[in-house]
Amino acid sequence: MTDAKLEFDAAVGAKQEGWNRPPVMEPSGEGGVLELAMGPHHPSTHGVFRMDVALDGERVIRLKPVFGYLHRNHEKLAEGMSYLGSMPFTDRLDYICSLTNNWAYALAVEKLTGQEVPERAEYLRVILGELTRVVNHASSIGFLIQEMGASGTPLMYAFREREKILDLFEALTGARMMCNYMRFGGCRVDASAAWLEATRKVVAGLPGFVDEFEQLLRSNEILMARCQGVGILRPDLAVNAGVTGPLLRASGVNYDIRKVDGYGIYNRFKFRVPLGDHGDVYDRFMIRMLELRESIKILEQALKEIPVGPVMDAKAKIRGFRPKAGEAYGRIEAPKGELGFYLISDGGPNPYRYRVRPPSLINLTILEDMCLGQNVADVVLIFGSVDIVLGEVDR
Amino acid sequence: MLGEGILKGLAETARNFAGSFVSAERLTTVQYPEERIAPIEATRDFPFLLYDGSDWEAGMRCVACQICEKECPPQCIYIEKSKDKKPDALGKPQFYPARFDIDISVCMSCQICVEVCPFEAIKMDTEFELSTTDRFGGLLYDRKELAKSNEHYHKIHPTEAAEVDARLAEEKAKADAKAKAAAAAAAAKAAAPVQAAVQVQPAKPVQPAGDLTAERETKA
Amino acid sequence: MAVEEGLKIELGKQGVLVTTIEELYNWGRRSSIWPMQFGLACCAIEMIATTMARYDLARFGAEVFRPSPRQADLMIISGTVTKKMAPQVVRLYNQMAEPKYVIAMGACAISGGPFKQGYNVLKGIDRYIPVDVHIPGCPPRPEALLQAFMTLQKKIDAQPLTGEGRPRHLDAEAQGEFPVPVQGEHDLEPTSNPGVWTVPVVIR
Amino acid sequence: MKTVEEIKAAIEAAVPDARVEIVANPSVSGQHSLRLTPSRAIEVATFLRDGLKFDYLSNVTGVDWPDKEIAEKVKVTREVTKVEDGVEQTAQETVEETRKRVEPGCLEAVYHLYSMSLKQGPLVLRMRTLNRTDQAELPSLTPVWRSAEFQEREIWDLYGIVFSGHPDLRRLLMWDGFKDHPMRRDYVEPDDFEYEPTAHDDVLKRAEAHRAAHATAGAAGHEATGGEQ
Amino acid sequence: MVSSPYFSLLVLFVAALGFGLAPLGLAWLWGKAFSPAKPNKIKNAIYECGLESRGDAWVQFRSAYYLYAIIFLIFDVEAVFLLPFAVAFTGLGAAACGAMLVFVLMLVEGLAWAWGKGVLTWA
Amino acid sequence: MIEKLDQIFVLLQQWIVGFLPAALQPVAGVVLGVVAIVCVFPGLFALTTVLERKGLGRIQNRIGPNRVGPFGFFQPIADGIKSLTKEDVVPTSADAVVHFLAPVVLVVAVFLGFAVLPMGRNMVLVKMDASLLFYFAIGASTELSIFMAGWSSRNKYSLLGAMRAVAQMISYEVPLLLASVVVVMMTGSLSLTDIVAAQNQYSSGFPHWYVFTPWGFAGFVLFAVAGTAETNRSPFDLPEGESELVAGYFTEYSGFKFALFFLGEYLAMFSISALGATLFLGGWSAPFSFLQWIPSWIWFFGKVMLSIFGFIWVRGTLPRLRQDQLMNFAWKFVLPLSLLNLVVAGLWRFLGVGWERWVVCSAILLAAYVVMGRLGMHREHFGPRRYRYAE
Repeated sequence: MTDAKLEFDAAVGAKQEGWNRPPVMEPSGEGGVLELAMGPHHPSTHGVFRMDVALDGERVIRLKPVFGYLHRNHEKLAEGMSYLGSMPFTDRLDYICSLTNNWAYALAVEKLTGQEVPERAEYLRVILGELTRVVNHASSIGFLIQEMGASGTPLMYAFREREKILDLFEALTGARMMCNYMRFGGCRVDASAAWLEATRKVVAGLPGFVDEFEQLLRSNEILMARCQGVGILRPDLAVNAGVTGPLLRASGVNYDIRKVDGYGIYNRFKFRVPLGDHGDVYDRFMIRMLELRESIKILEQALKEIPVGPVMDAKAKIRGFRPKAGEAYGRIEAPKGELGFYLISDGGPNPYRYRVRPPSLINLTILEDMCLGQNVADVVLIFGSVDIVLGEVDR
Repeated sequence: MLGEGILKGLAETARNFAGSFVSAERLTTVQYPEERIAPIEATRDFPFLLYDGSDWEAGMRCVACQICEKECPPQCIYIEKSKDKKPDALGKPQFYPARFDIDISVCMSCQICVEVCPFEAIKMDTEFELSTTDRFGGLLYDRKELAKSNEHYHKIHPTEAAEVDARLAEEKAKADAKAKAAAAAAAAKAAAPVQAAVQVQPAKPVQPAGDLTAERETKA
Repeated sequence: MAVEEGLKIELGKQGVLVTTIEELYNWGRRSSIWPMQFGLACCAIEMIATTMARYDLARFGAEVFRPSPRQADLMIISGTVTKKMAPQVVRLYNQMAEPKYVIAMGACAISGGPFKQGYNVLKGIDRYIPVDVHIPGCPPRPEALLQAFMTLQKKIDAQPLTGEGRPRHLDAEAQGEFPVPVQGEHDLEPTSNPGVWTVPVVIR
Repeated sequence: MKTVEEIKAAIEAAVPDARVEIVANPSVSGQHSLRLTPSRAIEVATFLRDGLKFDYLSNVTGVDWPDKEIAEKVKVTREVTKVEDGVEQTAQETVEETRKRVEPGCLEAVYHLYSMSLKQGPLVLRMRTLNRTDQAELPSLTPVWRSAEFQEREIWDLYGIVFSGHPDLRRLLMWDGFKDHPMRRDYVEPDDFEYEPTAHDDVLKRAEAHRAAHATAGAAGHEATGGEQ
Repeated sequence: MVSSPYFSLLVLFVAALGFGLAPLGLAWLWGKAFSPAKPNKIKNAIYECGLESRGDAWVQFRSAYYLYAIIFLIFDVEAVFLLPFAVAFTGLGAAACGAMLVFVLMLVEGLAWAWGKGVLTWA
Repeated sequence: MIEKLDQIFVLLQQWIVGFLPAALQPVAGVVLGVVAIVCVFPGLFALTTVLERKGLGRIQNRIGPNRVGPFGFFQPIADGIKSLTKEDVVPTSADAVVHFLAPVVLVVAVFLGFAVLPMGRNMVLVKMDASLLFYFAIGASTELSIFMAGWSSRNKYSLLGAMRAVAQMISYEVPLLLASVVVVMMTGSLSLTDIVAAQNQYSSGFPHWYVFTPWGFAGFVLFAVAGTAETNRSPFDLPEGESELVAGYFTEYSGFKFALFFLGEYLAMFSISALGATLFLGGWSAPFSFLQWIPSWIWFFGKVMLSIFGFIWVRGTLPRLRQDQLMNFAWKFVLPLSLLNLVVAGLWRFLGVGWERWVVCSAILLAAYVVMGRLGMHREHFGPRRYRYAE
């Protein structure tokens, strides 16, 4: 590949006036402009999302995302119920990775109250969080290839592994998807030795699965032809637009909250952050693939080192939980990017303000920039490579 | 060379195709109505009300304290407290739910009702085959439909049920001891910590189900 | 007498014929239910999981998820229907060719579920379109969807081809159009379709 | 990382009339915030981005602080005219009386900033509108940080803060014809909650009100279909 | 007439037409007898992702679409010229084949020209 | 006996015809042949849909349809009944006549292609000298029906799908034809029967199939690629590309009209497979001389099913291309290579019978393939990448 490598120099910053708007594209005038609504019921929008697209031939000259088809008033509901009551609702935000949502919320509340989390619980959180990342990245790759028209085979393989991991979630937390597992100051139940053993077994099988995935996809010419050079995101724009997660790292920006904040006990583990040089769909796909391997490394370390001990802060209260007045913003590196919770407490049993900082929504900010000038078929791919879940976009 | 990756991919799918005829790893389908996935003990679906003994009405542990009703995040529990009291398992007169409805068309299976219940009266069932064509009749469970015996509980969550039983037995013993040594309150107080130190042994799972059965051992 | 006998036999034969056609018709329909590719929220992931290797909805001949409503027989409403989405759901249901079925998968689709107190959440899709099978759960397990599928198959099996109890799509008189609600200034208008939904009374 | 005080000083040095105020956060998180004056917000934001390298705006959200009714006891001294012994006299008298005053509410926008290049954060910025109805306008920071685009649209949608200078201020989550701002604390939910089998008191009350309203409207089809004892 | 190959083709044509039309007719009959069609305004509107369709689908298409058709025509016609040559190939001498090579090269040249002109760039 | 088994259908036809008066016999023979075609291939279609669903299932670690009838083999019957009784929706704004005609035209066009395919020894409906030409002429009319379908629906997705389909199909028509010309050059005949006869020879047990020569192999690969594109199968299934075009040109079709499109697509797949087998894989001839006792029609259908399996396998593995890449691939890769293949075939004849021609022809084709592949990847800016890590 010979084209210019994208360089990221955060020190330069953005100085041009109005540079951060998507350019306005004029139709070529060779034919009519076709206005097409993709969504809300569209096979490739991962649910109920709509893109109003204007096409000049097959080239996209305008694209406006329309949200809100899954706006379930999560924030409003949370302001009307106890802190604990919102925990199961966080499961339903990004419904592929419920455990990281739990974690982010628990982290924000712990920031607000200053509760301590026992060591074993921290390890369990890391294990579950990384398993969730494996599930998310594998299925997001699967969905991406599905959108490319691979009649579901990679998705099936991804879901085959997902089932194994969901069995683990179910055995520990009682539910496949909506785990509702973490609590303020720890985790709800402890993992048995048998569970840890089963997890080790599943984790031992994961590298084989990633090998299979890479064999199937990595050097596939069709995939490379479709993905490379498509939907390029400049790093300076990515930073300015608040893009986070694999999408940002594919653009070459080294920013992983696990490293930056070192929340939980992440600074104890050895892992690397893969970075892309082109910021296109292929880089995003590969960054997820490589992050799968890093997650497996973290899992192996965590499963080796997990200590015995309690999983709940002894002082933690389940009923009658009333944090002191104040506010806190807690964030984690969820599989899709920075997932933050912003809480304002007025000292009552319910949060006064409860806000989710959804990575999926904010990552979509640059959707139009990435799609302009591309083919309609690429829109679907670019959209898939952003990896969103509507539950989180619309909340 | 062009086409190499495509051939690699074809080889991979061919391996899976051939493997599906010989290895269970490559043919993961569980043919649902006939075959079932080994039940996982911790599974939760919808809540039920526990009763002891054989009479669901008399043995119901619920004392209609309405904590679960208040804590339930989607507000799907409706309880009416009884006017009178009936003796509970410990022989103490207690209120009981004159009405206890759970709208499972709303319930989100979050288990918070179980967590907050101080009486071990509400637990999670594993039954999931509940689809119905009857919107209003089929999805509102009253206390009779919700009541399930302790044996049922032991069947679906053996480890957890044994723990709960042990805990209840302990409480009952404590209560008995209290009653017996009503005169010597200090002695009773001294006896309690000794009993509390008794380790609860986890029961063996009834149905071994793969690697994931043994679950939720005694809390350390 | 003889004439009557003959007539009876003739009628019986016709009855047999109708029964056979009915059985064949129902068998064909229930063995080839193609769902519409349509996911709304959390439950959609479990719906996808149902089609995946472990549960394999394909065994029932139903893995042909059609993206176009014209070719689909079944709408699986898998997830929360918001007021912003409801008109689209109703329109899509209208655009499906008869016979068509609806499975309301999960608490949200049945009643709004845990989100029912939200201002933008429709309190059950059965306010606007007739639902055939309800699956409680949040989300229901994939097996629960399979079981609902079999419940639907049973329902189809029991549908007579002629006579009083015949299903809606065989009845020329029955309603064929389900009005699409309009998004008003504060709420959907109307808030329900009285032809499909009547409010049960809560007496306390 | 610099403390809030240092940042405040730096801002005031760079933008002389910025008038930044520190809002202390009493909770253990220690995330204190800076309240900006809306009129100078863009300059301050640009300085934060370019000067202090807060290149990444993570979270933008609105908070509604409704009008508060404050009841306080005030000692009031007033002149009382008394007729004493047939002579009219003016005397000073001090009485304690309870007064109610309404402290006008406001809408607040909160911005959480991080620095990706320096790996620092968070810095919390806040801005307040003058009131909740006719003067709910704030400058948009979207020209400075693109990530505010959708989040400010969402705040306009749910809280009704008008962000001047926003390139595309339309509703984000609700439909276009929608009139209310539902995240406000005084939002009245639409009357569509008429049926719930496990209705609790307030819900039940609403359901009854709904039924009454619709019965008088003569709506057919609301007959009892049983299902309940 | 019967021995002509076109008679067989005619029979096949009729049979194929019947094969296409018969089930459609049967479906129509079924609709008449049991399952009445229920057309309505919403159902018979154009499907567009669940929204009401805006704008017409029949817009003017770009000329690039038609250029392909023209190139195709050229190549198809020229390829047809190749067929008689191909049939006779086994009996042809080197000189005749050389002449045909020139013809093929002209095809190649045409392709190169179109390529160079950017006609072969889609969209 | 074996002879008889080989000719069983021919004999059967003669036997049945024998009952009729002599005047009717030729007509009856034709009718019987037509009836056989009209019955066998739709039957094969039904079988293939199940096999495809099961095969895809196996590739994806699952079972596939197995509950409708024994092993799920009644699935297509159920699908048929369902489609037959499903309501037929025609949008108000659509062009109703064209909308109705499109699927019928498709079915008729693909059926006509079967007329000239030799399905066994002496088993061809129409003995025509220019049968290959006839096949291509008929094959081109499927494009018409697809455009009719897409245009008449007045749906944006349909129209885009139809535009794509036409562009794609005409683009691959040319390489398809050129890849077949090679065979004509070597056989010296446009008759498919002759082409098979030319390949039905054996030297030391091995057949003279064209696929076993360098130019034949190249021709076969090019034919397979172009044929896949002609039939809109994965990875060239853009016209019905679900991910962006919903269901492509048949978005607005329901009921049995939709089923007819499905049928048409599969029949086209059979017919292109059969043509490929006839041109390059020796048609109905056995792969080894000692296997000649197995009836010819078994070999023919075996080869067709094998190529169907290939279609399924490819479908289960590959994602689809983008429209411009697809067009580029046709015009800038497949077409030049098939032109080169013509030249190589000429060389083959003039290089004599020795081993040199094998080396020279293979080398030219291989080199051209590698160089053009490299150039193509370079031009389209894609290739393997390496990644860096931050600690």
